[in-house]
Amino acid sequence: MKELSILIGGKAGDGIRQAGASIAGLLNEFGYWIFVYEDYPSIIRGGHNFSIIRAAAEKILAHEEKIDILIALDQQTINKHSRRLKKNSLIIFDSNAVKADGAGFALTEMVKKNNLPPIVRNTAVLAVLAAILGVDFFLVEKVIKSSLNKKVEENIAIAREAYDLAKSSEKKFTLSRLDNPARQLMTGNEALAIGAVKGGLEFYAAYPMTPVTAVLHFLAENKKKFNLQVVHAENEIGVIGMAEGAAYAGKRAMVGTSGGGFALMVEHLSLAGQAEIPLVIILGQRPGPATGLPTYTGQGELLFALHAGHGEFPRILIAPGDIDEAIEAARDAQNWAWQFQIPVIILADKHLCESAFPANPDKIPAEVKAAKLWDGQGEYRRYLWTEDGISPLAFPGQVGAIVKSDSYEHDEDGITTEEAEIALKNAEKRIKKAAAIEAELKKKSLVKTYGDQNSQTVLLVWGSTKGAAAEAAERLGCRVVQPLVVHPLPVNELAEKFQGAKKIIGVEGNASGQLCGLVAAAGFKIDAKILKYDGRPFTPAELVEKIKKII
Amino acid sequence: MKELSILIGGKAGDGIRQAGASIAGLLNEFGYWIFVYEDYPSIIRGGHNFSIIRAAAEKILAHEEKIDILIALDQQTINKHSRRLKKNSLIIFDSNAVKADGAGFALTEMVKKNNLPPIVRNTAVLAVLAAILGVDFFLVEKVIKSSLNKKVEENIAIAREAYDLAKSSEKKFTLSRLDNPARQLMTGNEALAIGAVKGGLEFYAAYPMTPVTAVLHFLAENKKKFNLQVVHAENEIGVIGMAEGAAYAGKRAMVGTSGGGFALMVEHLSLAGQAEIPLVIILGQRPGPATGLPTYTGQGELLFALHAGHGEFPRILIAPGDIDEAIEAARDAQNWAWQFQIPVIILADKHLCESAFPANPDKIPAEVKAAKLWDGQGEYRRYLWTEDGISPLAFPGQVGAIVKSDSYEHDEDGITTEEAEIALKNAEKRIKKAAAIEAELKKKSLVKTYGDQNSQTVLLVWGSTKGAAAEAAERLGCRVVQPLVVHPLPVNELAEKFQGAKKIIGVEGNASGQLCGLVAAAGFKIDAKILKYDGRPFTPAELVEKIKKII
Amino acid sequence: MAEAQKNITVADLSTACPNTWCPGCGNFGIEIAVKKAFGELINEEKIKRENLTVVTGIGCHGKIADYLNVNSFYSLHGRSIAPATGIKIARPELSVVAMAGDGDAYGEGLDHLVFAAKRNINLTVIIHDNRVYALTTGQVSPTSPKNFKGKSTPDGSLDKPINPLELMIIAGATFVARAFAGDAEFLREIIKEAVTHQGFAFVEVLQPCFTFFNTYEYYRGGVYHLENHNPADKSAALEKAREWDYSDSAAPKIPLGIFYQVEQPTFDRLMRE
Amino acid sequence: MAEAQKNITVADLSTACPNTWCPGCGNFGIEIAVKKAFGELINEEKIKRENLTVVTGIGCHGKIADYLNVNSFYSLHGRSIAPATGIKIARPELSVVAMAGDGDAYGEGLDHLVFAAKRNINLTVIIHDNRVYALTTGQVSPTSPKNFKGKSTPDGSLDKPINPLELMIIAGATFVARAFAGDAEFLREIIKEAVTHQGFAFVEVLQPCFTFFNTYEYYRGGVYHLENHNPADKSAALEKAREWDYSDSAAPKIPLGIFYQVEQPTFDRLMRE
Ligand SMILES: Cc1ncc(C[n+]2csc(CCOP(=O)(O)OP(=O)(O)O)c2C)c(N)n1
Ligand SMILES: Cc1ncc(C[n+]2csc(CCOP(=O)(O)OP(=O)(O)O)c2C)c(N)n1
Ligand code: SF4
Ligand code: SF4
Ligand SMILES: [Mg+2]
Ligand SMILES: [Mg+2]
Repeated sequence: MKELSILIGGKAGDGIRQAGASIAGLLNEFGYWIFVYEDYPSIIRGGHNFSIIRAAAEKILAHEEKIDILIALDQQTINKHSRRLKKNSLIIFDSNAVKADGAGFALTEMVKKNNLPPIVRNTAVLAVLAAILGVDFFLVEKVIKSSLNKKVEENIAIAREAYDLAKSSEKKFTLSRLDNPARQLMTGNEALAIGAVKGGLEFYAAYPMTPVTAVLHFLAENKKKFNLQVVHAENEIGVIGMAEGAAYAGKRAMVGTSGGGFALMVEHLSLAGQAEIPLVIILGQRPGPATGLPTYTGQGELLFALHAGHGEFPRILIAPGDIDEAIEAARDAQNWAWQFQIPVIILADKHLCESAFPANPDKIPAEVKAAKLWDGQGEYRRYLWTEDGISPLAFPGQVGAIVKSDSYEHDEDGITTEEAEIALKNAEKRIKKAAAIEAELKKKSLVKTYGDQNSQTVLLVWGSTKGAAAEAAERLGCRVVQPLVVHPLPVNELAEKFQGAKKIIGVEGNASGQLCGLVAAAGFKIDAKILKYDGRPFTPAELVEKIKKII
Repeated sequence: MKELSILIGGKAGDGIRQAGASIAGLLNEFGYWIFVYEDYPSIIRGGHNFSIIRAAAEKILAHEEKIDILIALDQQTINKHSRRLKKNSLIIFDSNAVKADGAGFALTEMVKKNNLPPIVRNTAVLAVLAAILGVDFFLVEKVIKSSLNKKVEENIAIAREAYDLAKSSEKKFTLSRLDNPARQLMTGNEALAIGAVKGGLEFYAAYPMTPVTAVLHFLAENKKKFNLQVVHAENEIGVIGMAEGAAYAGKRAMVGTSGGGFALMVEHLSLAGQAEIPLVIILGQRPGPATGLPTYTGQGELLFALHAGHGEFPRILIAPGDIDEAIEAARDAQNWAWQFQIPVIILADKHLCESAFPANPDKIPAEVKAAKLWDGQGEYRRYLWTEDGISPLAFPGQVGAIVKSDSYEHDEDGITTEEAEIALKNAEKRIKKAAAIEAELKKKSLVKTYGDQNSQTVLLVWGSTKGAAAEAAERLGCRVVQPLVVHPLPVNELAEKFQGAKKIIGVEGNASGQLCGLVAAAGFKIDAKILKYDGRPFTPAELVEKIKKII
Repeated sequence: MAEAQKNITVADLSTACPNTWCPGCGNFGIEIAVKKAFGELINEEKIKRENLTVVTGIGCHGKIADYLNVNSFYSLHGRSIAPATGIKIARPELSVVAMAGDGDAYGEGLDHLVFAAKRNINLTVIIHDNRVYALTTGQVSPTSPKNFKGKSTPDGSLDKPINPLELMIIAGATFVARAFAGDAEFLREIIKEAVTHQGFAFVEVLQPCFTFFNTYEYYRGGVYHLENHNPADKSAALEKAREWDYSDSAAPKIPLGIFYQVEQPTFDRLMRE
Repeated sequence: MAEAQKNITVADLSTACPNTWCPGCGNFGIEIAVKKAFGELINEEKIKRENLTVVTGIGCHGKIADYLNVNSFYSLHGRSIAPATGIKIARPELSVVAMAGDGDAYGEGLDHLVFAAKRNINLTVIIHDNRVYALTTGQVSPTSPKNFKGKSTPDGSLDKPINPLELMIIAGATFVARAFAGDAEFLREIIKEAVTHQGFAFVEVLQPCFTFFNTYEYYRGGVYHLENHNPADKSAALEKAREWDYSDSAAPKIPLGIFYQVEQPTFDRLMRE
């Protein structure tokens, strides 16, 4: 079979995410492309969690509505997801907890009998799945060993028992091994962290917040390996204040948060604009306003990020849509932040941050471009007026340089002034920098396309929506255009990629079509919009339906 | 003479603002329309402060570049402002401190001799001016009495001495008394405060910040009279948190700040969006980014205010351009906030907040429109889904109602939910409210015009820029169009007011033309922009020059 | 107009919202204590049900807003105190109870807590102090012991915890108490005292987080009730507050009860004078 | 590469920026004390000039950033401590001195101050405490005495001041001192001690605001230097810190000097272990 979608569901605390990852690991070992979607409410126990693991022979970047195998650790999973079943789908379940038709096994009893905690059901069910798919047991063992570090033997024993029990079940699906090596599975959060390190990251500060908390966890775990300072600060204002201090002191800094935390950083963002502090901010979008749906996804903060901060100052907004783009985005963000001494915001979202994809981190080279540095000649002036608006940098500790950073308007030395002429020159310095940024960005291709490049129907997308859109376009034979940088918009390249388009359909995870607005303001006509704002990501099948209605 | 412009300058601490107000008071007594512009750096002593008092027979809303009388209490004033003199202008100065040609008097000595502090020079110079303009001394006395409450006698004695000394000077300008009663002079800040009270204000919280600090001072001073609670909180997050608490408890609340403080309020702004809390925010713009030019003016925060806050939610942005509009704006803001249970932002700026104008507060009636209230029937549901998206309000303390406000997505009772269907319904509730707002706003004329209504050249302006633009248009015979509400844009009315326009020129106090962008997005073509971003407001003469270059 | 209900039960004070705290969570103890305390205070006519208004932050603790069938303002993370202050200033007749987590009140929003105490505004603040960021799956908090191995500090945290009782006493709170979520009866009593106290009442609740920082045994081995303690004596209160320093020292002695209580003019009342 | 200058004078540490403090402002005393202390520390080779980095907030005090000819980060209102913390973590070899106003450090940004003390990060913090919001023309601040009649509280403020020394001692600062801007020589010595202290050093400076809260006489009548005080004794330090409560009581006794000093591992060093 060419592709397979498995949904595993249960309560928070049932180890669903862990089980999903193990299933993904199994299918990955078989050489399939993997996409793992996680769906969970903002609670630690109870409620309903599920993962969808989709495996395909071809590259995929999205999960699907419909599934082939439904694995239920509780009854809710059946109730909520039976609508996803196809004619031929199979249900695997714990018959001690769930009533359903299909492959039921007494897993609760099995675990109990072995004196193991209920969460071990997720190991048992993995083994059942493996048996039913005809996967060799040694692969199950391998996956268990690589994912657990406690009670490994006990888990393998349970797995053996469950595997043997299920071995004789009907094999509805047989998974043929593909001729691909297993790939490295990675979440968007890990990719952002690794990309930042490739761009020279030296300092990471954060305050926990879904969906980017795992960036903090990952970097804290690996701080020695990457030679980083990692701080969990008192709150988000402390986070960005510290990062700006570190950047002023010459260290490449990044912070990560989502909308509510970003809101608290807005005053300091404006400081980065005035004082010209290089800084990268990961903004992991989730549905607002306010606390909203904290563990779900959305794309509602493009305009917020674009205009956040009092006063006008240049910035770059990057919107990666898949795992490789996330690595590159975080790397390039560092280099651009330092090249232009500006804040760079990475617009991620829950769907990108927490979904797992096969990744190629080694194919993306590290690249730490030197910033424009002071040559040590004459008197140092932090805000020297230059042709391109970019002043050479020096840092405290450098003999001969007095480095004065200022949140007021200031003269070239960084001394406060309220003179109209100097204020004007500084405003123009910022305008020049914006022009320099546009010029630099033109050197790089920043608009991707998918699907049929000649199609007259174009889906305009950004960020994680790209995954579902690319696949829908593939199926319908239309074209996808995805700007990687959403500000400043790569207008010329967009024009090129739109060439021949008769109908441009914006597809976004928000209620107003925020990118559509920007693209329209740049002079392109948006003919229709497909918007989603219930916290759930698009799937290819859903998009196919919606696009069909329009074209 | 039909109009007269007087500039008085000195150091911070010389009492320039006080003197300017007294001069304005004098001219006001003569029946002139007054406009007072204050220019001062962010320091308490030293530096250079000046006020321009412009008086005219006709209504004016701006000061001018050129001046008729320059009053110098220090040499800097001559150096900085002699460029403003016309052929016929007169310089009045303290000859103990300043070298200049004109009417110099030994004021420092006079004050010293009388054992009074140097600041009393400002009384002496007022008397000199009065003598030279041929104003009766009793008016000088009246103005002194109404503006001072300490050492009144001593000041009157000095004034007498200075008046007698100057009486015999050449009278270059004779001020004829106009047949108008003296008007009430008021700053924009006072107008906003009074307007809010007319709209039912019950609670004001703030943290001091230029240019709106005086709203706090004024309301604190008058809290008993207006029956208000006024709090100077620990910081801006505390300010908006308290105001939201007060509004939840049923009291009409307002907060006032400028860009940096507003930045800190952004997370709570989003809470007002989600929890549907009625709240009015005065955003007194000044040039950013960051601390920028804290005592100067700008219009750089329209887009920031429009998109501030994570997630998408409805809001109204009002941009009053003169003193009467400020009163009305603050009044209407309260009513709209409560009618729609939304945040309403008043976009003021330093030029509006701190300039003084003649005002007619009594002509603008108080108006406290009742919000949609719960009828007490059945079970109370804070977020009841209704046709227009607006749920009836009840407040804690009401027997029978459990009032649950929630920052998460919630059901009609205000209980947290993460269900896609409910999230969608709530997003749609917000969209419905936005529609209801647009419908309501259509009932009111929200676009003003000035100048020649038939001119094909239209100046598009907002906020305080209106004053200078209206006068420039008058002189050039062109038309001014000023939307009072800048979001949601009154598109139909704009179209009406743009009728017949051949050339639309946007005039704004920012570097990008923020309103121009919004108006263009609404489908109108902006042909040219005149932008200013050095912290200084437009003047009519300056605009006339710039417009001439374009048309 | 509806009439106020008599004889309020715990069930009356409960919504239908399904509870999603982990089995064994200390929040259950707080929830039942709060409901009982509220019910009794209403039935004893010390407060009116319709005037009771709860404000919470964001965190596991915050979910209590959904479970309590009373007026509530489920605020932002770190921001329960400022809205509570606003509510009380606006409507002094309301009985306002703010609930917050340790990350919430001592980290994100510490300013507001200190200033509420300084003002001696007539609120009750109840801290669900599990000494961990629980809802975000287990990171160090301001009251975590030094060397805490959370997900953001896998090698152990580097700084010592703050002592919230000491902080509140010096900041100006006029009622400072500590209780243990594992002893809901005692907590209920403390909450009743706190709510009836005229002034800023601070209740620190030691709340084990079953999943990320299970401190039940540690506390059970260490807590004791203050006796022969004069809560009007500030020095004694401070001394008792320092008896345990929120470290993970072996064999701790952890006093519970009312450490400090005095009467002083409240901000909300002074504002209307 | 340029070579480090020897024999630094006060003039070397001064920029050409015109000073705009009011005549008589207490900030002048702080400025000269800071410059002398810095110059001496450099000349005594205790710190390197190029490593000296000053961070300030916004307020009258903040202008010192413009007047000091050293590396500086003129931050936002209330936000000198977090950037200073970031600078120190990023580059532990730098000598970082954060300066802040009372509104700045105790109001707008209190969180950061408390956490910097808690971390015992190796910074010096100097507070220009004029007990008023000066640059915004005279409003009540967190250390203003009760009943302060500022422009936002024309009938008098309603709450008592905080005591910053007490707060910092309990928060974890390992060096806590107070000085008076009217005695620049003593202040200079304290600053030298603070900067050379390994750990979080907090210096509260009583700074009269000539224009909005002229406290010269009040302080002159009350200040005295701590003697026979053991700064390693925390209880004694707290007791001394409480001797004056920041009220406007008549005939106050206001101790100056180093209240508290102990050596403890610093956050920046622990991070690199
Ligand atoms: C501004 C902001 N930052 C971060 C978060 C994410 N967040 C949700 S709960 C929480 C911390 C929870 O810790 P605590 O306050 O101690 O509550 P607990 O879950 O332990 O009860 C955080 C950081 C948020 N919601 N808002
Ligand atoms: C976020 C923010 N809020 C308010 C202000 C306005 N502001 C400038 S200085 C200041 C207070 C000054 O008080 P303090 O910190 O004590 O310094 P001082 O002027 O007394 O030295 C305020 C409120 C600001 N710049 N930024
Ligand atoms: S994570 Fe901890 S605090 Fe949260 S519900 Fe579970 S046990 Fe309670
Ligand atoms: S206002 Fe006060 S603090 Fe500011 S410069 Fe003047 S005297 Fe100094
Ligand atoms: Mg906690
Ligand atoms: Mg101060």
